[in-house]
Amino acid sequence: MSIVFDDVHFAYPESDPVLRDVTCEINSGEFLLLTGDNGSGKSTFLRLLNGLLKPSKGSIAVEGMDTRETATSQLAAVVAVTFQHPSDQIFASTVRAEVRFGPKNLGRSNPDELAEKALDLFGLTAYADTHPYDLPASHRRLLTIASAVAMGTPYLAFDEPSVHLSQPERRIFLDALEALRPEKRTYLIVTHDTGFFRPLSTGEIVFRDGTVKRSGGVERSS
Amino acid sequence: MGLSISDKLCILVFFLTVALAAPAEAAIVSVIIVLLGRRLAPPFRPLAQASGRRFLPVFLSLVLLAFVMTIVNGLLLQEGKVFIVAGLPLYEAGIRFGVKTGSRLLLIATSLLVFFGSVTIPHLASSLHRAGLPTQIVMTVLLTVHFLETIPERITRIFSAQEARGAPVRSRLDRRLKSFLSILSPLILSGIVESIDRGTALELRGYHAGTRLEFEGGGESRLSGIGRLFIVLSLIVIILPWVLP
Amino acid sequence: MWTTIRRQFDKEVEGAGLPFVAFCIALNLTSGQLAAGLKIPLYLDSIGTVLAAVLCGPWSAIVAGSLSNILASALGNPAMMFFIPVVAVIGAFSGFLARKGWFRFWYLVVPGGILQGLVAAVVSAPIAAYVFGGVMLSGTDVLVLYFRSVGNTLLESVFYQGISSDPVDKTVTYLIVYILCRNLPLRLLQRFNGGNNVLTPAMLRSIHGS
Amino acid sequence: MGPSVVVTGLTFRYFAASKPVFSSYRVNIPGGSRCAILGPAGAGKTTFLEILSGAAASHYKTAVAEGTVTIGGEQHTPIPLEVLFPRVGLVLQDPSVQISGIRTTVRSEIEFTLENLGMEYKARAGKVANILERFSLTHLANRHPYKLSGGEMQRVALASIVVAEPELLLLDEPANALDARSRKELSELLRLLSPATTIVFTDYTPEFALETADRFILLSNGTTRFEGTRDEFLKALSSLSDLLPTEGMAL
Repeated sequence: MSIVFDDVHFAYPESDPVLRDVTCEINSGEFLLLTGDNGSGKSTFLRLLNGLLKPSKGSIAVEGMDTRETATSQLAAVVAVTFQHPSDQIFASTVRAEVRFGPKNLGRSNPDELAEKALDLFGLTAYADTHPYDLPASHRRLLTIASAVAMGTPYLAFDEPSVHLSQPERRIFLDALEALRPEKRTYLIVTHDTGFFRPLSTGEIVFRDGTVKRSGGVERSS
Repeated sequence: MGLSISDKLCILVFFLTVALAAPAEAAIVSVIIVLLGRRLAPPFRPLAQASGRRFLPVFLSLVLLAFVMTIVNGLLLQEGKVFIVAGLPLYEAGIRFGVKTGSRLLLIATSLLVFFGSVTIPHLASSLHRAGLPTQIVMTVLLTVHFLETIPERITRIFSAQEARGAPVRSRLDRRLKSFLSILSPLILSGIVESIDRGTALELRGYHAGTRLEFEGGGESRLSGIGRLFIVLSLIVIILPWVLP
Repeated sequence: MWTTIRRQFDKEVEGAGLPFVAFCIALNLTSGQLAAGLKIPLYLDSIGTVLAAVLCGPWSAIVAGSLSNILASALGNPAMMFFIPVVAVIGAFSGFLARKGWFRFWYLVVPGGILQGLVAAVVSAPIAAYVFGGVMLSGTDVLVLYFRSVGNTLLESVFYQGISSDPVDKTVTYLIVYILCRNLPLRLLQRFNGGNNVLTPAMLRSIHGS
Repeated sequence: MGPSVVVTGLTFRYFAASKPVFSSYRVNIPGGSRCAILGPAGAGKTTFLEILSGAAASHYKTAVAEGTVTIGGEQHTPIPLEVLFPRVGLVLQDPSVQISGIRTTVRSEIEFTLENLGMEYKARAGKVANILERFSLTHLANRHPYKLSGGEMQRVALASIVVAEPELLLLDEPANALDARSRKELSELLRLLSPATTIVFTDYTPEFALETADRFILLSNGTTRFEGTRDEFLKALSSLSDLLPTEGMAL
């Protein structure tokens, strides 16, 4: 079980390529940090994972599914992605409803169970009936992470999840990741805050000038 | 030839008057004059490439609208002589109505298009401010322009975020309406929060209703001889039908 | 009278209102496109106007609606200029209903939306008939053609077309605005002059205790 | 010297029926100091700044407050009821929101503040030129305020408040989104402003505060967990790691 990038190029219309010659494999159970300067293609990489963007050349196989031929809603059942701005997704009037949105969309058999578990992991149970906008901003970020975790996907990809988290939330986040360890999910974390995630990471993908270099973990080339 | 925004407004008013008060023939001639003006008079050339590119499709769709209007009314307003064109019975009264309405609409729309293509909204708003448009309205327009610049990108981001959570974007109508809400709600919620913060920021910088502000840009807004000439011409167009038998 | 209107408007937008009215205009200009993009067969281009009416008041909504249409025509859709009277009436009418408390309960919102649709149809019919000759180059033209072909006058046909589509559109718009305002956290809601237009007596009690 | 801020018996609720953000809170910020208010999210830091600026009472009409807030000898009971600008200036967290969006150059953006205060053109020009110079913005004066880097935008936002010469300057998480270099520049600017201006700013990590402040308050759930000087704060820091991140800091 893996995600395989095979010679992937990506460019937005009428502009220079953001990613070139990306060939790498992400194996089940890894905890990868995606690092590199702003604009080096990390966020694009996340959008390619769940088919929001399609490669201009080359192919990406997520658990054997070619992202060019698979609907995002189908890929979303395998890869959960959070983006940088919590305000881009929060729309429900309670924290609980927000967390349940993902698993319900995906037609999971136990959305309530998944949601309650994620709320509990991220210390949000006490706020379950609160309006998301009544939470402090950093709890809202935890809420988007909890929403992704609740989707029950084998792969989780977060874009700068630790930014603007104050100390208690940082602790909650680490504890939650620790508690999720037995589930053996695969993590891809775009971050500048490498010191924070280093203890958990099994490897790193470094982005530079549109190319990637993978280190650590099991690197298998085809 | 330098024209202030006030002059341009007077010229716009003249063509609108022609559209509303003059016969259809005058309107058709005026459309051609407006089109020529857009090509030949530097002050009326489109400012931005985007508005230049948009002009032709919008103009052609307006011509099509006028044409369809003529045919439809020709078919349905069944009075007067009948012409058989391509097997369709077209009535004179209907065609007259269609041509008259169509050419008016075409003139109004074309002159608006040309006018707005040759000014920017912030410049227009600040010139009108000098002519007495309330500060609050100018502020609202400028803030709208600011929001309009950021909203499309925000919608794209929201779209991605919700699609990544499996929101149904391409399915049955009721579910599409639901996903419309799942995009609109974050947009409006974050928009409300941002508006409140912006309102707070304005107030924290001493802004209040009745503040006297100066808005830059728009250049000279005084009326020149050309503007006055067109006001007189507009008046003539209004009066003429009453004087002539 | 002009100063009275201005003072009313200033009162409605006191605090957060001015940027909010601007946001509502931007929302009007984009929500219609968004609905079209999702192939929803409704206009949904007055959500911002109604939102301004509920959270600020009628004058803000009239300003929001009118400026929306002026900007829409400036941005390449000149036909919108002719419908300024329609959006101004929508703003005034929904502001009036909001003040009367019609946005507090869904069972008032639905009839409110239907009434709003009728009002909009009455105001837009003469414009659609005499300015556009009953042709808008959109799907609704078929309806106008049908009504005319069975013997109605142009004005009647345009009006019938209006009352067959506007009430649905405005009811959905009203419901969307109602749901959105209902789901606003109190802390944001109370920042608006029209916050009380949404709060039910029960909600007010929960705020003020007792 | 900037005014002192004395708060006694402050209780503040957003709604009569809601949980208080502060209850019988008291704090004393000496005049002319650069005071950092630290603490995790939800501790009440932003609310505290809003109360001092007058925004809290004027914007939250449902809010209920008790106590006394004294700014430079001027007593407000219970809290300032209207925005105290230009005596007190508050710089909001997000510079892209603070910048008005209605001006197309940095210069006119800063001038906007003075226009609001009803200042004549001649008086404005000199003040704006002076503040541009002091904030190293002169070379950006004709640029669009939204087409600047994060650090530059933060400086414009700050300049647009400081140009009104507030005696008490409040900043909400000013270092939040800045890289190391911009943070240093900001720290430098703030140090130059005091002691003529009393400065109070918030943050949830201690780095920027340690570079900038001479007075430290740690807030948690609306109560003071720590209050003291730089040296005292450094000594106490290791015992505060439940509220402040200390890893990776060279102490």
